[in-house]
Amino acid sequence: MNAYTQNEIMIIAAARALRNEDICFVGIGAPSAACNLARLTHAPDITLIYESGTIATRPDVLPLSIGDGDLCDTALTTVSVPEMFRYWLQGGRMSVGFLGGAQIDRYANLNTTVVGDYHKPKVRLPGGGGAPEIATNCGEIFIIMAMGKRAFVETLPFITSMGHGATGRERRSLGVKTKGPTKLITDLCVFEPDHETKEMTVASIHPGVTRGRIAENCGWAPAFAADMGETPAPTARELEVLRDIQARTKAAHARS
Amino acid sequence: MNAYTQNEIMIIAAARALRNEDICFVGIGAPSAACNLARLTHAPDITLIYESGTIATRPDVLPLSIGDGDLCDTALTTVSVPEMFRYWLQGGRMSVGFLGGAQIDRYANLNTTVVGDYHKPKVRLPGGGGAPEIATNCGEIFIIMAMGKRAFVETLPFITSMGHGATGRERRSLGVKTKGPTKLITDLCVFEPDHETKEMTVASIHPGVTRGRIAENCGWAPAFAADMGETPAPTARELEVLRDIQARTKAAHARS
Amino acid sequence: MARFSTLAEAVRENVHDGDVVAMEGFTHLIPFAAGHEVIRQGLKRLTLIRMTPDIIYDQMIGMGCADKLVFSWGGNPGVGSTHRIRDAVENAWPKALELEEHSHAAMANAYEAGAANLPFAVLRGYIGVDLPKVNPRIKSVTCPYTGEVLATVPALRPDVGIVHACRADRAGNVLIEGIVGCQKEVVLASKRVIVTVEEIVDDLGAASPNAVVLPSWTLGAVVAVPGGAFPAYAHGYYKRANSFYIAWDKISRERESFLAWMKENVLEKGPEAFAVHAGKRAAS
Amino acid sequence: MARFSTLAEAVRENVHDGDVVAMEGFTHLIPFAAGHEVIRQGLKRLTLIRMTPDIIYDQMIGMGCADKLVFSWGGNPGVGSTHRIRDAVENAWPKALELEEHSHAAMANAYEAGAANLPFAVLRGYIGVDLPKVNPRIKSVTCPYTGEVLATVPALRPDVGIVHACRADRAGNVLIEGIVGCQKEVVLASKRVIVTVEEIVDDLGAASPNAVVLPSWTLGAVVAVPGGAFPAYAHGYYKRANSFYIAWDKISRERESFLAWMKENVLEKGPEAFAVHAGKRAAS
Repeated sequence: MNAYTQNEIMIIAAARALRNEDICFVGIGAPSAACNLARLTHAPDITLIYESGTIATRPDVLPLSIGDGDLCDTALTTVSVPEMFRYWLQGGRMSVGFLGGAQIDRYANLNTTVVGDYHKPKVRLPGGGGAPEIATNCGEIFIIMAMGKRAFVETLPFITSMGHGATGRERRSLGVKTKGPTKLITDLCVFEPDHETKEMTVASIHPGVTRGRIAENCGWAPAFAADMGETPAPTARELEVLRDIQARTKAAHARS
Repeated sequence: MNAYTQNEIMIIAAARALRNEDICFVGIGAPSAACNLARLTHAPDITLIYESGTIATRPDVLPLSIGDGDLCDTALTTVSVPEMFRYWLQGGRMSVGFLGGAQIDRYANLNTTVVGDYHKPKVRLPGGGGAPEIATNCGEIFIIMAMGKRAFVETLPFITSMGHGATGRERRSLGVKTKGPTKLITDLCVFEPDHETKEMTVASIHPGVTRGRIAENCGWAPAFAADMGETPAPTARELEVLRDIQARTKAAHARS
Repeated sequence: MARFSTLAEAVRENVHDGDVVAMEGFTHLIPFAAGHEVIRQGLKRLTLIRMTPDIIYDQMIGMGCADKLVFSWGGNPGVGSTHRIRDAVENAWPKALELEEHSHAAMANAYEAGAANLPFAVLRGYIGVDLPKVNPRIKSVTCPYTGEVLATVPALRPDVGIVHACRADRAGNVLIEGIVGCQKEVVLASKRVIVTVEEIVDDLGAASPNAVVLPSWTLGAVVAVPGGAFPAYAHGYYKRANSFYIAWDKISRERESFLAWMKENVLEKGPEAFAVHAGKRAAS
Repeated sequence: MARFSTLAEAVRENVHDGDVVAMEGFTHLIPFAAGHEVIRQGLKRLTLIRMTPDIIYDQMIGMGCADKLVFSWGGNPGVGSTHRIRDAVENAWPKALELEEHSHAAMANAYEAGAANLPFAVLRGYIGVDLPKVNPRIKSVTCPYTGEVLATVPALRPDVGIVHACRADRAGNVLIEGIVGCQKEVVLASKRVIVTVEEIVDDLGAASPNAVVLPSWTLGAVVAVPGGAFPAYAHGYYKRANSFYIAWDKISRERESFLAWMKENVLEKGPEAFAVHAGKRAAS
């Protein structure tokens, strides 16, 4: 078996969730790594779109920002930001939106706005950016986040983007027809929503991880699916491609 | 004195109304001839914009349609039609809109929609196209039309685009801040709105034309301004440039 | 994802009797070849949408394809009337034609709203004019900040959008250059899309990173029809046949001459007949 | 009509204490040189608008230029926090900062509405989230056709819009290529406009008829500031200095190191200091 870090299996498991035919709206950071890994392995024709307006981009290194020059240079075409949000995101063109977040709750609602009171914040986070509309306008949502009790919380101080809502029933009651978060990929396991309650439920555990370790790193008592399986370990090829692009990225960012 | 036709003095008088610094939204036909004549004579830097999206175009021949290839080939840039109507026309970027029409009333309201009842028309005309919004979103409006009792009518069957409204007071009452029609250039004379009533009033008569001839070709009793003057006759240079572009245009349209 | 096909297949699979069909191209890149195929397949009861229903819709309406026309300016540009449309409106020949009439600004905004997946568009328009009196689809909203009342039109979401473009690459991505009109909006607003192109190439050769490119997965059928925009034009390929627009006035003025022309040039021909117009490239 | 001037003149004539100022550039073409000039001229009480208030607004807010920030994502992209903005929000240093917070979609639509001379924008957004509870500017309208309730935001109409672009021609027409962001919208939405460019050339060299060109008469001051987007980048000129973005995290973390850096690199420098970054062209 190949040695790998928990961060590596998280990105690799996330990449596997993507399909060759997906049109994916890519968040920066871990989502971008997962999406490009998918493109460089099992999903060579996947269409990656960044909110900077770059459509069908094929960056050689991972961008540091959402609008690095490499994204435009390798794109099929680049549109304005208003057009990106109006015609492409709101237009319902994305099959998947890939998000990260600072905090998440059991219904996969996300907070990237504030810790503490909004008007007197303990910690002021970056804000929502594209996430509020990505969450409702993409066909489904994949979320990638490392577990920990400060990140996986019982109650969010602020809902920046809606997952399945405060009770798991809000998408339907608000008339939202897209699926919302169908996968939450972490460093320890993969969650999927329960069919009935929409609570994010552990669907597969990464090799060597215990239920106890997942529970210790979760701010609520996590549910485990009856048919829960084990996440397949990263293959040598997946690790090689991931490490290769990360090394190229590090070298490129140090140079520029 | 140079021999000229009434149509020629109409186009030349219309061209003179334009200023070098104008940003002009150009209607097809006689307006297009007048605008390009202005550009080729006293207003070399005038910006001509056609609703096809071509900005700052400098066609070598007069286009037959609003979107001939020559307009794009000689433009500074070409934008989409939705952008043209949203950012450029509605955005308030045009100092002048230049319109023609099938029928006009004393307040310079225009009809290009129907003669007779809208639902059972005697004659179905082309419709408004860009005119309804040109009429209110441009800084001011110049209209070019040959006189005649079927064109200059007491009551319009249909208001396609607003001039000064049914009573001359509608622009203000509807909250429209642009000036509306400030010049109506015909083959016999030039009308301008009366300061008080906004009724289109003869401001200058073309050389050799009588008040009687104007009245005979007008469906209402036209008012003549107290300080009415005579339209200066076309200069040799104006006639030469106009005839030259018309000849080039005719040759080009026969060829293509 | 775009599928390459023949024009006959593309129309057969995507256009059905009674559909709402938008064929766009603002003077430039008008999908004439596709319009002729719709006529040849004898499609009926269409609602035809087009900002400028010029010769292409004159032909389709004259051949009885449509029950309704949604438009903002109907005429033969720079020449005069579209006689077949007038004959349908004034005399119900070959059948009655319902009109839904807008301004250009409203139509452009309605396509834009369709592409943006909004149910309606807001514009500063239709002020002091009669069209809202005869078109009940024109309504208004009040700005929640200023109290200003603005006009609205419903978004256009055609069943089928049909456009002609410069070229496609082998993956089915399509480039449009020059007067781009509202083609991008029509494609993105429509449920199904047919694009005819001048040629299919290895590399689109888009000269600017911001060129108007429609990705393959926004399209349905892609069909190579060289010359397919004639008598309109294709930027970089061939010029507008202004002389044909002038000639059409005479052809279309009488029912008999119109029908004879359609029989000879449409019913008895196929899309390959357009290729001769693409051949004028060198001369343009 | 655009007027060529120096950066100091352009800022002096167009930006005043208390103005509403939008400086845009979505990662690409961020007007850093202009931001530094605003700091040097000691402008105060500005309302700063920007979708992504990253290092440029971290610097301006850290130097006390602003009373209010209108934004949708505030951070150092891919690196972490904008420490000076956080210090202003969390500790009112150097002064309190009021926030008006939106989503990207809402901001983009608000600029679009500003460019289109509409008082508000409609979007299918803000569904099921908390931002409308804390931002009273987010309201709604009901579609007059479907009854659907949609979110609205007021149009953005800044007093001054400031952008950086690739190049201008000698008439003052400006070309933007690559990631064009919302620069066109900001320029068209603003009452006064300053554009800094990499170079002034005889011919824009726009490769496509549909390239993003801002005509001279939509602009105010045009100023050549080679390298003026550093540490952001200019398509075709120089690359993004990702290493500077990473370094800024340390520089900006403490007030002292921030002030020392600003003194040495902004207060004691001028726009000509950016030229060294343009010089990297060959290497990119």
